[in-house]
Amino acid sequence: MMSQAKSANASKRPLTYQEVWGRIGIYTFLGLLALFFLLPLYVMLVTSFKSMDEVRLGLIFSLPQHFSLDAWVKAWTSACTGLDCTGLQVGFGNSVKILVPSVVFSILFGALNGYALSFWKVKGANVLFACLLLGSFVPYQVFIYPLVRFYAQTGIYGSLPAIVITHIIFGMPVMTLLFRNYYSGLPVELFKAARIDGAGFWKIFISIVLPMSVPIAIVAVIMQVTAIWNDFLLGLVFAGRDNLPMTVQLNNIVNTTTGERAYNVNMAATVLTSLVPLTVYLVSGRWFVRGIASGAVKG
Amino acid sequence: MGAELSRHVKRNLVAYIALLPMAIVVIFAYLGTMAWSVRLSFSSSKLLPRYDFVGADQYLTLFDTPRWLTSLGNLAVIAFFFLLICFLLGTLLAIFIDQNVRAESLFRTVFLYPYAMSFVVAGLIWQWILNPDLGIQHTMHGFGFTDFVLDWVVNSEMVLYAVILATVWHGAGLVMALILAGLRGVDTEIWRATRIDGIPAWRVYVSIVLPMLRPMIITSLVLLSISIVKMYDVVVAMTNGGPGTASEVPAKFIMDNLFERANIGLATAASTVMLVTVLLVMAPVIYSQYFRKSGRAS
Amino acid sequence: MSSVSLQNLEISYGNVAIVKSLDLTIQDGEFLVLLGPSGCGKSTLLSAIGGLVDVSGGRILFNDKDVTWADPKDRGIGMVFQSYALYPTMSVERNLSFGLRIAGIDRATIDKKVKWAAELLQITHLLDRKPSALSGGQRQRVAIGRALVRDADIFLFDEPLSNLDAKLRAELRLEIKKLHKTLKSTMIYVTHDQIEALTLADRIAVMKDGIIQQLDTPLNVYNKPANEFVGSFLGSPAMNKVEGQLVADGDRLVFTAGDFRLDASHYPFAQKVEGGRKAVLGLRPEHILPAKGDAQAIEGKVSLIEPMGSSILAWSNFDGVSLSHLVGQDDGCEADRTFPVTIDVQKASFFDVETGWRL
Amino acid sequence: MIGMKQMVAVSAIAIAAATGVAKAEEPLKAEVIHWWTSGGESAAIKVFADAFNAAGGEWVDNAVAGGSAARSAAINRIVGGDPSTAALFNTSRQYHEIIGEGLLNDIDEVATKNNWDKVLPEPIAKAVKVDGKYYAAPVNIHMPLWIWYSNAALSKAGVEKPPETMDEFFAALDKLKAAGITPLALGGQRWQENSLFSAMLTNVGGGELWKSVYGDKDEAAIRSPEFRKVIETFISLKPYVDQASPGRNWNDTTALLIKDEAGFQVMGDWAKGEFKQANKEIGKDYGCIPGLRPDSPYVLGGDVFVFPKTDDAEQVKAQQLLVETMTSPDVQVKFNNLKGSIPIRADVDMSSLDACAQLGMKIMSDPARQAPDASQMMEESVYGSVQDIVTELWNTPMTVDQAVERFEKALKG
Repeated sequence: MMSQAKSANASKRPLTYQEVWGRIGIYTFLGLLALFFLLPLYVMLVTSFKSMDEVRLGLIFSLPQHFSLDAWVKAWTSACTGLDCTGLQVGFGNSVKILVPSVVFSILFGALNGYALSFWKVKGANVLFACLLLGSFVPYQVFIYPLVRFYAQTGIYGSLPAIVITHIIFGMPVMTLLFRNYYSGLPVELFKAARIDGAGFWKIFISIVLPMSVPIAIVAVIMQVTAIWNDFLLGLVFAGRDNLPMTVQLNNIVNTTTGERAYNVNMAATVLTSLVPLTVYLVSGRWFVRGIASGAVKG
Repeated sequence: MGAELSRHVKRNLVAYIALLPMAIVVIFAYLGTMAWSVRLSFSSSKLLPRYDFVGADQYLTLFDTPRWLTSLGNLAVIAFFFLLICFLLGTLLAIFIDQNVRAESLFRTVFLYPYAMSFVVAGLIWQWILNPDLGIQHTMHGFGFTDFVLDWVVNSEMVLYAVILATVWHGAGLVMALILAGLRGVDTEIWRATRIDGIPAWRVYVSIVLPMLRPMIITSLVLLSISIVKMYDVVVAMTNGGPGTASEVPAKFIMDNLFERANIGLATAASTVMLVTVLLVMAPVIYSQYFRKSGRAS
Repeated sequence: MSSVSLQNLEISYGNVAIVKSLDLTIQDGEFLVLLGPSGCGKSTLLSAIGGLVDVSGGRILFNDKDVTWADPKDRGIGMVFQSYALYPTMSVERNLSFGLRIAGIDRATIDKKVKWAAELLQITHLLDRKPSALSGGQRQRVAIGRALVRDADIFLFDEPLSNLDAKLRAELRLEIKKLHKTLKSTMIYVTHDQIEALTLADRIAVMKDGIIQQLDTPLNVYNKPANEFVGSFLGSPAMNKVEGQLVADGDRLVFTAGDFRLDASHYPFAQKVEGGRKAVLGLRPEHILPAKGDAQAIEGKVSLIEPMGSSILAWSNFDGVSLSHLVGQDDGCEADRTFPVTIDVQKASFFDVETGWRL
Repeated sequence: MIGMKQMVAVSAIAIAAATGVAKAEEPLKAEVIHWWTSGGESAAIKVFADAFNAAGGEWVDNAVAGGSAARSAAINRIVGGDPSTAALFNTSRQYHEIIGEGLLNDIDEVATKNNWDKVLPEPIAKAVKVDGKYYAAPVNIHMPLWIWYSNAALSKAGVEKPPETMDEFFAALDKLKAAGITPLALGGQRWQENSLFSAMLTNVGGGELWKSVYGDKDEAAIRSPEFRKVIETFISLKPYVDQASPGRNWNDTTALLIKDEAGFQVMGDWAKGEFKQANKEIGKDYGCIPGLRPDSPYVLGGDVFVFPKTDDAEQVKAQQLLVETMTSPDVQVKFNNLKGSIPIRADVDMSSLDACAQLGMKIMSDPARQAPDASQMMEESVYGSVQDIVTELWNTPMTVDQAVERFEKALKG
């Protein structure tokens, strides 16, 4: 790219005056924006390491004078939801329980739909897909009541399957879009060759298409982990009492409006709750860009 | 024709079966609930659904409700600025990061991490930072700059921009990732050609590269638009619609009427209006972007 | 081994007819080339033969057995694609054996067949590699190998050499020809490259707009093009075309275009042609020969010469008609000079002005 | 999952059948959905839980922060056919439609036994009684319109004694403003602005206007000069509120009084909890004013538990045991002391209640001053529109005429 060509030259000859200023400009721009983006995280972290006495001083940007992990311990082990004072740890387990099957199945369905849509001729499939895409613009709230009634009738209301199915339903538009676009970038000859080799629908999907989906699957995992882990509303409504996700507990801790607000515990709880998607981003951020570049959004 | 159709179905039977879950989801979960919600918008439902028919009463009430009209206006303002700023900022970030900078992955992570946080967190933390009693203004006053004013969250005139700030912080990284991915896919020969022609870099981006990234741009706009239409959590966490009704949004109006105010009829009328609006705005976009090209042979 | 018969075949996408009521019979062991410009429907037709595209009318018979709606895997075919279409996540060995494994064939047989195909194509040393680690030529060999191991009766080639450079293309062309000689299978080969068509084919089917224009041996297609399209599509340098009139001069027919005249009385007309008929003269450059003192020689003024290595292509003006013709390096043809030639009217073609069909 | 559930159910029956009497000794399980998640609230609900457990039950706690989140969770589970044993609602019309659908069990049996007709204040009884049957168990009475003040702030501004009339109130506000203290602490959230307006309606307009505007939705009352005066007074309070008010939580607002940075706050009696937690004493550090006219109405809000329909005899038993324990006098006193509210029945020992609560109990004993909360007098959708008007009135330059017109439209709607 231009920049690479530029820097290749740069290594051979000294930078011109203009180029030096250009580099300074670039780093200043990126640096300032990085500060802006990091500000909230900074506030969350320093607050979570303060004691309540320090929080009451109201200096949210100052570093903690007495570094303390108490808020974190409290958020994890003993923050209360009503009479239940076991912190976020229970919700963490529940969130994982919801997350894993929801992510796996929503991605599998997305891949399957994308594959069937882009390689197989199914009459009316594109119309269905268009409806699905439009559906993704409708606020969740509209779906909740009928889904409650539906689950109630099938007898799975308030259970793990209910919340997993719900996540599959709401993840389907974007997941299908993602995989469909990725697959339309693959050569159709591959599919033809496999057909001649005698592979059927499932064999092609499992042996050829799925192994080629790694880049886009990473994008899908990142998006779904973020969406499902951060969900509060659906978890609260559908998961049932025994499976309430971590975000519901976070809400209970943060949104309790009586008594003094333990901002340090709130912030620790917030960071703790965001830890899973954050980790996923940190670990696989580079593949995210690569995955998208691999054709996820070629349209 | 009939025989041919059945032969076609038979040959592709497995594909039909495989798409069955999607068909069920679309027909029941999406179309079904939409139809149900449209139906209820013509009823007098309050806390629980009722299946009577009251004509367009709910719609008349809806468009006679100042808060709903405010919500729609706010959504338009948010949509415009959020899309514009998110897009410009995300694109600039991507272009700058693409200049072969050191610590590229660090910058990328910094700009992308807010997307991993929930909207609730985004709203809460920015509410806190912008709160005049606690955040930046308070700190500046502490330094002696007592004339410094940053009161967006408590100022009816500016509160929408506070919401936009928080959402831009949340979403700009996604645009950056998408555009960056697009830039990485641009043919190097294009850069060589423009250098030979002596075209300045900014011109190349504006006139040549960005038009090439059209699919990326559309996808990022579609993803951002989805979050605009559904915008709820961030507003609740940040301003709860206030001061007054200055930062109300349609999804919150629907939610409040659905649950807090036990007014399903009005809520479904509002969501029907949203649905039709989305349909009118998004259908052409979705069609031109994803369906214009004829399907491929298989 | 197998013969292929297409009867009244129709293929369409939506409302667009790609192939229109096509009849074609390919003999057992024949090498048939489908030749035509891109978009003429030849690849679609090949896909239909392979069962990869649903036909909208007509029948496909293999050895008199109706396979119109049979699954691709049940047709006994092997297919090679322009883009190689190798499975990127599998090694060469697994690429070759994939079909056999699906068919549930035992390990020993698979190994034997893979070994045989790999040796035949000289890719034994590549078996453990992934396709991404192969060169273009190697990939295409693997793709051919994948068709080979299937014991196919019919091989379908979809522009298999188009993505290769000229040298490799010639090399693999020869390889395919040898393969056909060894295997004696029926092969159907789609290309837009006339050299491939002429060198490989037993018969060539020239297609345009979903219709076969001519189906004949390479020599006949080249020398006696059935219409103007076939005449100009084949041959490099391209055929000269002159629009004019056939007029009766006594009992002879003479082609005239302005001052240009050519005696057509020795031309083997396929039908009775009356004088005064408008016609297009098709004349290949190599059929306009340097005159060696013949009485019938005509003189042209050379305007431009293009050296082509073994010979020279000259552009000359003959009585107001510009024609390209081949001359030898030593024939002393130079620009801005005159040069005498004779025209072999027996090897020329006349086409109807309206329909373009050969007269 | 379904399979699992059935398996469990089947095996439970099998065990019960095998052991015979074992089932009778099982504690009555009761799952309770509520939104009391803060420290003080948790302590309060623990009183219920302990009492219920002591009476042979097993309290299963299901707390969801946020009233509307908890209520919609409860309603969703009711229509989803998987209801909890009991669910918390406000003393309002929130649950009346569910009763209409036949989705709640009545608790008439316990109510009759305990003579609720006599014991409960009329507005409360009215709120929980539908078609002659009791459908909800009230557990506390909140007066949402107390006026709190900081003693230190007042004396610093030279206010001699807490105001007893509107005029004195405004005089005090002016003095506070002159002294550089925020005169009126307000959390700029819809419901808090609305409390302030209600306080003006009850104190400027009086009990009759309160009932005729919000209760009877009387056109003449809405258009009356008295109601206009209420609106004007409300608007005239704007200059006394600090700039950082919008969006502030009520407890952060109370903290301004605790820190003596503000003079007054209109807030429910739950604010006592904040003062208490900050080790402030009634009388010494802060005080409570029930109203700014001698006959100011005492607005009765509060919380109730409802009991979703179930055919399970064990569950019905659990529900009745819940009602019984939660409304018993001892538990009432203990609970309300922690909750900051006052007991639902007058036949309790008041001695352990704090000064403000005792004052409240005294006023409430006069039926003429009892007034139902606004949410009990209109449907939630109407009340929602009213709240929208109030918040816009506060935050935009709406004229009195426009306000009157909109009130009329919303209330008559």
